Amino acid sequence: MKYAYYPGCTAEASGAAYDATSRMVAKELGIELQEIPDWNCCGATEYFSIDHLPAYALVARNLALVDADETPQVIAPCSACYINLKKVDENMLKHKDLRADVNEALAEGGLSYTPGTVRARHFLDIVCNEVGCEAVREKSVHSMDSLILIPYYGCYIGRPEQNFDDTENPQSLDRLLSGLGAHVPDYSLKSSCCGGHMPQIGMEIALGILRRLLDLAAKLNGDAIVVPCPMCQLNLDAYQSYVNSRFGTDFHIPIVYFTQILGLAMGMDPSTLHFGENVVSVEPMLEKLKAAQPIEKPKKKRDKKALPMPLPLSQDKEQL
Amino acid sequence: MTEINKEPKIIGFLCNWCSYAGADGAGMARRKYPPNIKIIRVPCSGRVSPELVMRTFMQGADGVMVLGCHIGDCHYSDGNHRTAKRFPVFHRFMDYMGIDRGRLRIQWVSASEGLLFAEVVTEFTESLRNLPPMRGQLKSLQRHTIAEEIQG
Amino acid sequence: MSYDPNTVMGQILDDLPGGEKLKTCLQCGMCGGSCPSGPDMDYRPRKLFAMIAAGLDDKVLRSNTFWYCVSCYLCTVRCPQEIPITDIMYHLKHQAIESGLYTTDAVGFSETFVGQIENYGRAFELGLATQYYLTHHPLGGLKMGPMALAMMSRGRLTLRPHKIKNMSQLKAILAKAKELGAKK
Amino acid sequence: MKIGVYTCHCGSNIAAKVDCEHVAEWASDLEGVEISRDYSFMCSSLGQELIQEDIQKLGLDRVVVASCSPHMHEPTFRGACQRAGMNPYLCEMSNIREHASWVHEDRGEATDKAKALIAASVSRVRYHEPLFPKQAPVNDATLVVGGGVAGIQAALEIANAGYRVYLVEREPSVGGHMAQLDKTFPTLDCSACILTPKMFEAGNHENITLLTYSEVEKVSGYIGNFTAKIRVRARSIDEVLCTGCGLCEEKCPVRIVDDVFEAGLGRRKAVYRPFPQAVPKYPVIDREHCTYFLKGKCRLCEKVCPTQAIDYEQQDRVLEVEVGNIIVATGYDAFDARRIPQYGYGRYPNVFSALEFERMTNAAGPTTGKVLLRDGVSVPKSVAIIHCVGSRDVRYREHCSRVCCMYSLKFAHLVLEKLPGADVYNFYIDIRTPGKDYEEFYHRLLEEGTKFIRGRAASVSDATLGEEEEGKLIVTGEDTLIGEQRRVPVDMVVLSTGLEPRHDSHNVARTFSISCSREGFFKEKHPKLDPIATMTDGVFIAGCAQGPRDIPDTVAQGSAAAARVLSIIGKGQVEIEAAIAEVNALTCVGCQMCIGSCPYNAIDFLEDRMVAEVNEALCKGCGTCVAACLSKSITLHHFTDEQLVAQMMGAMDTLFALEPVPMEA
Repeated sequence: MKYAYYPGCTAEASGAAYDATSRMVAKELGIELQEIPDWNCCGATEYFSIDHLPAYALVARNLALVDADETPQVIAPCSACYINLKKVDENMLKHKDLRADVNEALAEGGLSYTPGTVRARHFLDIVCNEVGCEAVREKSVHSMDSLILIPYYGCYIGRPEQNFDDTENPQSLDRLLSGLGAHVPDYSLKSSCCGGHMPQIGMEIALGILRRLLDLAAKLNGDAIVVPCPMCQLNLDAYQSYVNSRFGTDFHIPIVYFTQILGLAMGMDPSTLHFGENVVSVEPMLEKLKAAQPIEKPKKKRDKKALPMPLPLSQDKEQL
Repeated sequence: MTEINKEPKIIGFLCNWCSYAGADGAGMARRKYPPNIKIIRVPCSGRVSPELVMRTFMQGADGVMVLGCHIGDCHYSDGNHRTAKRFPVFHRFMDYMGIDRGRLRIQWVSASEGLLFAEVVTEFTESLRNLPPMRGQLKSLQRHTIAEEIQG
Repeated sequence: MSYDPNTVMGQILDDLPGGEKLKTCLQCGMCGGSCPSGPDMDYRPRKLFAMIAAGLDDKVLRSNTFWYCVSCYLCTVRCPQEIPITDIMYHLKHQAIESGLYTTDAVGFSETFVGQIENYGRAFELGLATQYYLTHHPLGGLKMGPMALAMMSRGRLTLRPHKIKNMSQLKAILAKAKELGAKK
Repeated sequence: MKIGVYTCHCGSNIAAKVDCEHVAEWASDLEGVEISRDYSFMCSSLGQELIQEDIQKLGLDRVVVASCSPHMHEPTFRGACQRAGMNPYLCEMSNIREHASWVHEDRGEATDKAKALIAASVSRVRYHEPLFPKQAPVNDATLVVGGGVAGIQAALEIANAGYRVYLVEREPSVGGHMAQLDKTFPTLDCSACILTPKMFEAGNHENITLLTYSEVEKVSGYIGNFTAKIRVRARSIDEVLCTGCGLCEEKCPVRIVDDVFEAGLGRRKAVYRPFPQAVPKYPVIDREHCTYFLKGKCRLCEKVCPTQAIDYEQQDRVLEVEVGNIIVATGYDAFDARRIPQYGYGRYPNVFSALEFERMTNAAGPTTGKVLLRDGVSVPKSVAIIHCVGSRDVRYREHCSRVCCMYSLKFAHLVLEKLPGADVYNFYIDIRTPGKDYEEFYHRLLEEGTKFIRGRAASVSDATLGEEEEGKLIVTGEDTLIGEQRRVPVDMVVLSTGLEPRHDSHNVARTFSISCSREGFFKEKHPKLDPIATMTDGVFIAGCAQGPRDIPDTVAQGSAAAARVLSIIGKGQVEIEAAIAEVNALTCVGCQMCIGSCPYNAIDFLEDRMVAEVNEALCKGCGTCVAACLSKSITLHHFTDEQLVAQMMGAMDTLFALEPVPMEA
């Protein structure tokens, strides 16, 4: 499996751990990554709001730099990069005028892009749906059964439109982590927003949002929150102490990338998995993993008085 | 250079039960569409013989629409299955005659699809504007009087 | 009903694919109820849409609502009328800048960010933070100190910006795109 | 030939876009036109008299009325002609309202189009021939499909008039959704108390043949003379021997969740009656869950049955019944709230659907009428009711389900009645109370202290903050009246799920040759003036199968459908379509292409004469055979080649004549 690879700006700084472990995991899973030569920023959530067409041209330059014949799909580990690449490709395909304008701009740099030739994929999508949870499990050598892992997807898995996972209640990360043996509770805030750029423009709101996420994770006794997005990681990790001092809470929940968990499961040395870059220490989680005390899953006893509960839609065989 | 046809003339054969009612629905909802189509009511799209369509072209119609119920919803059980099978063959005949296939539109429009009807008619009318007038196309065209035409 | 193309509503209807759905807003409040940064907005999206419909353009463009939008798309996926709310927020930011009516300094963050991209081709987090805080929140920046320190000590903030190699190419592309965009 | 042309203004409906006076004047020059008039309302009695007078005084032999759709007024104008002594088939309509004035902006364009349509009709009507419909007797039995309150009402009305009714119900008992409800708004009378007597009457009426656990598989024929194939599924119970004592049900060891009658909130046995007042009283064995049918052993019910009524070998029966009319009253499906994940139904135990809550408050339901949380023990102190779940949302159902506001108010009342002091919140977009005494009920709820929050609830979640919220569900939303986000912690959430078409409504529509509207409810003949009839004569619709409505409206529709049927039965005769096909035996070459094309097998091949012949009783006049005939030997009366070609040419000639520029250089 060979894909083009778009690391995104965070790969060079705040999200270096994600980039590094993504590459390590990809190698182990037999995924060849071909980094886009001289890629540029995707504009994040800011550029589109300031100026429409340059934002499209900016992203399209990256798509134009992909050798579409060799790698018709591009992996982005960052959720924001992923939806920007996807949105630009899809809108250029849909809107003729946009396609013409963007290509006219690209031509100034000697480039062109035919929409539909490069499909953007999130790395989580590739791991869950191309490699498959089963194949990942086969590669894993350490069970995660001593850990309670909180799957936190953030906004862009399944939004703005349903793609590889559900809009409101995504499941791929849940399945991946349970497949590795971890205890994965139903984290109802799994696709809530992490605050995005709010720490920069409205700290009070950002802290409120983060507190809610951390509070529920703590209530579920999570040993770590597992994320597929560097923005979510940054906000939950770097501002956790701010939440504590603002609200008088005492959260110490490590925020780890799903690639780091995959690395652990596949037997990579923790010291190579960039845990040292976390602001909130990952040590307690790693200790627990070393001790390898499986968590006993509470047995479900049927309460005779209890009323029947509707099955989730996914388990209802009659609903197709 | 092809001549631009500003106002294409369109005859629509609409089945009474679905498409004609759908066209009524477009009216009840006041959905606007170009006035080029003139509707002729038939009991079923299966009633529309290729010959009838051909004669319509020969009278200088720039486009013909045959609209019926969706497959499975035919008022006459499966009369429209005949329509569905007949006209692909007729398209080949049109090729032979040198009539652009785009001049004949077969479409399923149900009684509740007034909006779809208006959309289809608008789109079809627009597409015909890009074709030259039929009348100029039929070099050998001899327009008969009604009586002559009916006598065959 | 048609709208004057010079109004906020008119511009959304004309420029934004799917923008015409704005006319179908039911004022149900699903967007406002779902918005993570709703509490600090001057008006929640629902109210903003009512104000747009009422033609209170000045008030609309001066509000902080769209600057506080975190682009989480929750309102968009939940809107019962399928109004592309997040895209409308982007559009309103654009309109606010064009008209010069914005009062919030959130625009500073976006502009700082964009300025970086135009100079380096990539985002440079430390530079972004310093530049943004120095110019917009000299005191707020102090509060960010501990976080920046923690990040830097873990190697997560680089001191120098990464610049792409072919900056001249990117600049040419962006310049052309701006020129084309301005024509519209 | 003397043709009269009548152009209708329809008030301003046509006249606003079509210059009717001008059109009428223009039409008077068309070939064969004796008189051309325009009039404000042709369908009025004065308008009709105008036509009648002209026929009699001027000796008209053809009439063209240019007005609305023939689906609207063709019977009207045909009737006028007939009263003046003219064969009704010599009248033709031009649709210049639905197909011209209502759909075109430009007055000139609409006027020109009207001219072309009228010219086409004038040209066509010259080739019309008088036709004489044959009469056929009406079978006075009626098939009613669906045993909810609409079907029961219709069946009783017809049966009480003295005619046979076959009442077919898919479930083991009649009663439908109404039987599941507890109280009915706004009077709060007990649903079972008012429905049970009607159910009993339907089950025991001498003129009603009740077929429960049955489905109609196929319908053929036409108004007055339908044949329906009904599959009566095996109950595995001998109805002659069974006394309905219920011992089998009591002893059955299998307990499964009852998704139908108890809406998933309660359980039932494998041999069961859905509820104690079920009609008929006989249980059924659910073969999908019965241990004997699954594993080959158990037979406990057989052992305990005092009358040896258990019959495991029973087979489905297929009945064929002949009826003159059909009423389809198949009801609705409740929206499945699991489709909206952010409301947490199926995720959080204490989120309930509306039907679950109905069963909960019902004294005969799983909690004997107590309002309890899912654990079956705890009593909620606060309840949030979320309106419009699945309704008024283009991603699910765009329509307003009409009953949810009112039943939500009823729920609020019931909570307050059963749990005084509880906090009840209604998250609503608009409170819609269009019914007698409905608004008054809303006012009563306001007095009772229900809290109303105007805003569609955004989400329900278990993400609580702080101790006082522990264990609660958090409902979030915008209170749009104060413009603030609200975060309401409650113990219980009830989702006011909307009404949607039956999941199989399209298949049912096909069975009865009727059609569905865009959203899937059955389509009526006319939304205002004929909401009961369908495009297929003799097939009527009633109740929620046609669209969401409450009980009084449903009952009214059931009665209305019965009235329509009774008027046809009372007449005793129906006219059989005269516009049918005929083979010209002189030119028929016997190729038999027509035979394969006929959807009704209505064409026979006469071996001796080597020609085809149309069976008049079976032909429905679709005309597919005409298009298939290679030797042009088949004529479809009233849609002959001559008529259609003349109509087409009339239009084309006018179009060319109206064209300002000459065509060819």
